[in-house]
Amino acid sequence: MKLFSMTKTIFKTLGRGPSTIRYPKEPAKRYEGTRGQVEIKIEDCIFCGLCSMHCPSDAITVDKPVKIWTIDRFRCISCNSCVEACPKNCLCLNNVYHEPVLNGPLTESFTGSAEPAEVSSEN
Amino acid sequence: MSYLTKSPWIIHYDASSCNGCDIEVLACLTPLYDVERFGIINTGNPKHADIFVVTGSVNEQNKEVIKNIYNQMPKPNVVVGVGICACSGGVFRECYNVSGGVGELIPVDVYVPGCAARPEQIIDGIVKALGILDKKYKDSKKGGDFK
Amino acid sequence: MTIEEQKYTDIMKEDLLKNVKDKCESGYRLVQIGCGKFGDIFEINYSFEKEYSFENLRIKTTEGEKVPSISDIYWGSFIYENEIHDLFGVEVTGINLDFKGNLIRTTVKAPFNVKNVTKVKPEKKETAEKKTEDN
Amino acid sequence: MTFEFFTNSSFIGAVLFILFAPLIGGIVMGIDRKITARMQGRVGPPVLQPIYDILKLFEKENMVVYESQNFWILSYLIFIVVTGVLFFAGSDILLVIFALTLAHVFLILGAYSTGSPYAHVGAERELIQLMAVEPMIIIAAVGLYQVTNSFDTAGIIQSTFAPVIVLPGIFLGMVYILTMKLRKSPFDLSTSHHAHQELVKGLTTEFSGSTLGMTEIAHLYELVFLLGFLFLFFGTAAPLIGIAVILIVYFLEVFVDNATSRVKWQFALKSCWIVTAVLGVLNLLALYLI
Amino acid sequence: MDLLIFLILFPLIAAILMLLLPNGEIRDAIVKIAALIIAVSSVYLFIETFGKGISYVTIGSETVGMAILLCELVVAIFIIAISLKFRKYIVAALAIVQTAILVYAEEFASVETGFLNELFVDEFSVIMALIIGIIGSLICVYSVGYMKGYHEKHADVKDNRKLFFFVMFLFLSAMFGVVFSNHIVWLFFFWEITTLCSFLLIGYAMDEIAWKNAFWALLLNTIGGVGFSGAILFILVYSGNGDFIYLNNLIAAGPVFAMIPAALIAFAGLTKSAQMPFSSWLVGAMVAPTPVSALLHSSTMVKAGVYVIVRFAPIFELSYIGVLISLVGGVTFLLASAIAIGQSNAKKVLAYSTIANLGLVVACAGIGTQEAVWAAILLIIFHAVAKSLLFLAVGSVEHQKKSRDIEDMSGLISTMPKVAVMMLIGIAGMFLAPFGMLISKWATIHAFVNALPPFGMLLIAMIAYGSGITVFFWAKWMGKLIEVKKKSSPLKKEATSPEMFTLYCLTGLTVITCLLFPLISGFMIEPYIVEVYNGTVSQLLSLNNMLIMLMMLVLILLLPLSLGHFSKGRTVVGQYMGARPGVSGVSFAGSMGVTKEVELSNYYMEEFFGEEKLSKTGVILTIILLIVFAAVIILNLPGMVM
Amino acid sequence: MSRRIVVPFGPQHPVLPEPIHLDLVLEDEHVIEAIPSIGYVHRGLEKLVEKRDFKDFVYIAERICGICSFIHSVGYCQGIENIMDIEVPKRAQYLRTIWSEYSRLHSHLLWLGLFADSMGFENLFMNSWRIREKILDAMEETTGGRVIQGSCKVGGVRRDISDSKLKDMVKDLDILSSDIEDLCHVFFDDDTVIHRTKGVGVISKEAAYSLGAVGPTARGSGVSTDIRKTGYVAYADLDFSPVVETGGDCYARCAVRARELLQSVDIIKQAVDAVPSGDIDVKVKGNPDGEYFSRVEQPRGECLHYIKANGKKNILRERVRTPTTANIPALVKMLGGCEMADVPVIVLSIDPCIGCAER
Ligand code: NFV
Ligand code: SF4
Ligand code: SF4
Ligand code: SF4
Repeated sequence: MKLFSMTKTIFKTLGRGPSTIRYPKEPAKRYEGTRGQVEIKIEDCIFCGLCSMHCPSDAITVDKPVKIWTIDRFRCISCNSCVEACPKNCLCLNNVYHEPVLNGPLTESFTGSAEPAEVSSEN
Repeated sequence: MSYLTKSPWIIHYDASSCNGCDIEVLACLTPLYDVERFGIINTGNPKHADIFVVTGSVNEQNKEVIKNIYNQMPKPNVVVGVGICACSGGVFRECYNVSGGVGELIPVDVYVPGCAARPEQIIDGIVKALGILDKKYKDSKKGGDFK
Repeated sequence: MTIEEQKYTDIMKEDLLKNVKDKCESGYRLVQIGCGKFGDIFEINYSFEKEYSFENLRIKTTEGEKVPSISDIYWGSFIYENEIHDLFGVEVTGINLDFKGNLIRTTVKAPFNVKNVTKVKPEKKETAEKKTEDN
Repeated sequence: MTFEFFTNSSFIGAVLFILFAPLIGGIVMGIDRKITARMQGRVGPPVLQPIYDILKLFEKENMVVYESQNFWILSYLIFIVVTGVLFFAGSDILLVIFALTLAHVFLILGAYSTGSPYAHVGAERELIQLMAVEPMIIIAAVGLYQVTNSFDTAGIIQSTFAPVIVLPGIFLGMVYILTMKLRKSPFDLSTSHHAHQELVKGLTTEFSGSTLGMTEIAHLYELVFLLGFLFLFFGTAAPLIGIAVILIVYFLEVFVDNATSRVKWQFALKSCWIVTAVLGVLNLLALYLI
Repeated sequence: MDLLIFLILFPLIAAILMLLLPNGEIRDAIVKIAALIIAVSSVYLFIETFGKGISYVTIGSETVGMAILLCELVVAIFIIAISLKFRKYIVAALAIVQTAILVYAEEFASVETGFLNELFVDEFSVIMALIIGIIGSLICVYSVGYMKGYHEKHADVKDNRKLFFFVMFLFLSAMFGVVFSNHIVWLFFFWEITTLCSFLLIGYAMDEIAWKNAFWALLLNTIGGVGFSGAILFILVYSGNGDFIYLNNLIAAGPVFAMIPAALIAFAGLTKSAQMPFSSWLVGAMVAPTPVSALLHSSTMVKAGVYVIVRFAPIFELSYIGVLISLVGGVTFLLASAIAIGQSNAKKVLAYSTIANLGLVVACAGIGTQEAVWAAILLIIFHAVAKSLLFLAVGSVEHQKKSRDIEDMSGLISTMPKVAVMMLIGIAGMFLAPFGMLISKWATIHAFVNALPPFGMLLIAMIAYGSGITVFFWAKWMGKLIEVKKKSSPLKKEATSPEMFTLYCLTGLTVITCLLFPLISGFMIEPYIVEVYNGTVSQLLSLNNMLIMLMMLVLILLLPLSLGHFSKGRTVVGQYMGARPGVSGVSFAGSMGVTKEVELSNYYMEEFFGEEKLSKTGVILTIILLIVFAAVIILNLPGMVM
Repeated sequence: MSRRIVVPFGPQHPVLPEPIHLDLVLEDEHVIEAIPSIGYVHRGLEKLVEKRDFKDFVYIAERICGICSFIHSVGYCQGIENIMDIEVPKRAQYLRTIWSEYSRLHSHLLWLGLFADSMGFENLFMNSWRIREKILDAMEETTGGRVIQGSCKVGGVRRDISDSKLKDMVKDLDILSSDIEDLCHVFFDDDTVIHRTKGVGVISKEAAYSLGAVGPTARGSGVSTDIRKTGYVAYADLDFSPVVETGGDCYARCAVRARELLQSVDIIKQAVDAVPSGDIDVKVKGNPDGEYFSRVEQPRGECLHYIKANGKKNILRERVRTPTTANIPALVKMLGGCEMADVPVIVLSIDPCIGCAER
């Protein structure tokens, strides 16, 4: 029918049932390769600052003297650039997205040589 | 719970985003994510909206627009900034025309970081916003802020 | 993979209209007009294409000089000319749809004309706040 | 078969309408949204969503451009209710139609009174819609009269046979009009339940909070009234068939809503008038032949 | 019943007085007093005759009869002379024809007419008299204020207010004459006077276009006059005796004899009530000062046209002539309404709506059933009240805003709240339930369903479409009035006090007639119908429905109280401007850096409702109908020869 | 007295996913005048080249726009590579081609949905976007990002796709194309769609050409221009011809895009069949020196990245001329004399991407 060309699609869709993922009841789709957040193995970091240099968004600051590696999650665009730049392979991108937060800025600092991570902003 | 949480209508405005977050917000409306499950409708009209979803950063021309939309939304309302552009200006933070995240202009209640933010994340953000909406409503009832 | 041949013709500003007219008459379409500031010189490229053959006319101009609009020849050129005016501060005369600096309003006037523009943070914030109060 | 306004049965009809129409309308609308969602491959909102929406609106701040807009909308709501009450109390159907027009004029004036460009265009379009549907409704009333010899809904509904048998054209015409009355695509010109495109929210652009809530309630009342109007074509002679047909018609409306794009006003007006002329007027004239 | 004579003569005397008095306070005062007297006496007439049914007055003097004939000749000569002077030869020719017919009929018809019961009064006449007496004189009062302003503004127009008021009162006098005459020649005489008066008033400005339109009106009305004199000729030639020259006898004679004269008079009525194809004169009459339009449209002139048609309605019941008349009315109603959509000139909208409403009256009268006549009379009443209110309100706005354009009335509610509210009531009176015109429309639909099938259904279709169209153009006007873009403080003085007084009165009347409508119907219209249809009337609108209407009306009157509630505690924000409002007013930051003011105009949809196209259609359709009409008459003629 | 209605259309408007403003002057609903204004999303990212290493700038280039992100990165990288005479491995070129076409599919489906929405056809919008999610899934699985893929870099690509995955993708596409065909059928045949699109916003072939329209906007008017035909990345090896329609109206533009969907599926299939094995990137040494106009075919048409560098780590000038910019003059012409209801349809018919246009 010319007038209701949509008919077929509509009934197909009706028959197939909703394609909705019932998130949050159901878990979200996730792929292995998804670029999520930057994680650091701070033990391996040598504070060379390459990651910071190559970060297109200036999300990383490396304070060499005091051995603090800081990332601003509100700036990170999950681009993988730092990961590629790191000579020690101590950075990686996981496949989990950051959850929404109530207020910023959202920086996380890691202090070198196995000291416990410290989170600056509540969340 | 107030009914506000059962029927939050949103208005979405693209400040200066790259469209990435933008289309992800739209994708939330579409079958795969279908936020209408929560009663969410994209109204496109500030006067009907409860949740202001902003993507992108603030620039010279759109700051009046954002302010105006915010001012035309009846209370109680919440603002959700989606994408790191809305959070901090993101990768464009240092562009001459970007003055930063939306928070510089209007009070933002929930930030959804990510570039681009995923639909699931946006849903999470809105769900989080509902709690705030409810709280704002209850507070206002106590305070008798508005009718 | 093929690499496109790059053709440039440097011309004088005075000859611009004549050359563009030639291009138009021989059936080229206007691809773009793009400006760049290198040193003190504004370099303006007029790109044309005809059957996948891509050619450029290039003129050079300096601060304060006026550039004639080609919108009489290519109606659609206004969009590029306004843009060049707004971003580089190059004055283009006789545009058919002259937005008078309102096509793209920027915080910094003619940002591409300024060396190393970064945002002038504190001062700009202040104006932003003042604006907000005005609203 | 004349109707007495203050008799028990009409009084009950009126009270039932006032009390339950929003609920029924809300549920119908909710199911509508659910089916729509399914047709789009989505899960859709809960069935009671329209009612939540309305309750929410009353929790919101009432933002106005001018205070007077609320007055018009209140009048709109009241007269939609009056329309339905008259209808379900068994009153003169022409009177019901006029009350409906009055109600809509109030809505339109409410939109005009805001002085806003989108509401203005919405109001103009609503007027066009009003103009497009009015002939059909009047003709339907006259057709029902011709068959049942009564202008009172109380009388019409007790007709000994279902009027639709001799009024098929008029019934179809009414179904056509219904799309416009329900503001469904392709005729959701002035405002729409979905995000409305070129007009933002058209008519209701400037309404917020309780004002918008009132228009939504009015929609629900109107929905029930319109379905009731369709039921007249079956009456007590064939009530079950009537209900079944109305359900089918409503499903079709949802389907059409999903299977068409919005048309332009020229087409809307023209098509409604032509449908009225072809299905309505010819049906009326044909009544003389039988 | 000297009162009848008084009502005819008193305005005449007042008129002559006007000619003598210079402009100034005294004249103004006298206008007001005279108006008051006319109004009071028409009310007195109502009280006097209440419940008495029909009564006749005999002058019985041949001299008066002769005088009337003489005056008739004078009028004719005047018309001929002035048309010759302005080289309007067709008008002159038509006037000559019509006078010749009349003289021939008077002199050579073989019957003695005698002088008996020349005047009469019944409920219908009283209703008409009330309309003329109250509304007509209110308009005269209004003119006092209006004309002063008019001349202040139109310096180029010669101040001829003496003549103006003379003609105004003369008009009232003639109208009383029309509605009280039982003798058809008398009726015709007064009829001609109204034609003349309207000619003079339309031409008041005496500029080119005023004259053009005045002559156009004259031309079309003399065509009707020819028809009218034809009717007289017919009566005198074909009737055995002179009895049928009396209206009551003619109507009592029934369709067998009366059909043809009734049809001819109805034809005259069609011209006078500006039905298509003759409607153009009424539109042209707009050039006159606004009170003139109000007078022509509401209480005089066009009402004379429908009056005679309604009078003869019983003759038309279930006849083809009647159907043809109805169809002319129906087509006029539909098309004139449609044309009104495309107009933005307030007076033009009003003019077309008048034409349309009269079309409805004519349609009802053509149907001729009891219900139809009932509806027709209701229509006449409500239309007169609401339309005069609207015209005068437009006139006052025009003084303030220097424009008659509806677009310029945008946000009137904020600048001229009082006039705007009254205008709103007037407009509501024209098309909304539970106000007057709508009650009438309702009655009309009831009447049409029982009309001669299948024409009844055709008329139903017309009214169905027409009422949709009506809603459109009135509602958009209302919208314009209340569409406030930016609040501004109201004017101190919205109009002169005579103007305001008149407006208040008419607004009151609009509401009161609606409230009292069951009484009007029960005590005035129904008895008349019982009388002419010799029998009982069926319940036209059930009591229930009237009660509901009243309740709705009360509800509407109460609803504004809610404004008080709504004025507290609302957050006021500006309009939605695509989120880019300008700094002030209803404006927005537009392209190229300019701040643009929002403009809001109504829709006119000229591709659908273009004046030219629709007029042409209407004229063609109605001319076809009239040709059929003429054919039917001619076919019936031989049978009549006795 | 004029009967004008002046309406601000945008920048915030539900039909516009992105801000653009029009001063609409109407009479009844006829558009008398429509003057656009843009600049609401201007960020000035071209200027960032002064701060970022040319290799890192690709992250910014792909954030010019989240819809045509991938092809932007291709355009940018290609420019740098050509200046520096880098020979990009064949496999990388093929992968770039495949992703480009995926990106086109995603963009066109997105557009079809928005276009349907602009004329009030909600179901069609939903169904288009439902299909689009499948494309996005494939994108995310292979590149790691749904809309910002970030898989193209100077000298090649970042991630490889395994051959088995490629096969699966083709299989999925086969299933998808039947859905796509159903949708296209609606766009081609449905009466109400035709009512809204046929004869609306007509622009003639000559006008389209001289106004410099590109992409589907030009092809809808019968101008056969498709930069893929210049044979960048792997297009030279693949067999396809530009989709051209001659109507010049919204319907034709819509038809072009709808047919391009199927064309893209076909190109992907060809590419998957022909993809060679090998490296996916080469090492990039040194800095670029020179200038290059790099042209790529975006979903919306020809996109031009002009790069000028002087051997430093920061290049001198990067100019992006996006297809939307080029189509704006045509849009202005189309809007004259339409109906208000057509405005969103016409605006969307050029598939405006303001993020691209203003950068
Ligand atoms: N296609 C595309 Fe772009 C680019 N370049 C265009 O205008 O989408 Ni955002
Ligand atoms: S590049 Fe790697 S090693 Fe160097 S500072 Fe960054 S994380 Fe540490
Ligand atoms: S992922 Fe990109 S943006 Fe984030 S820290 Fe690493 S380089 Fe910076
Ligand atoms: S956060 Fe990223 S994807 Fe989102 S708008 Fe900004 S640059 Fe685009």
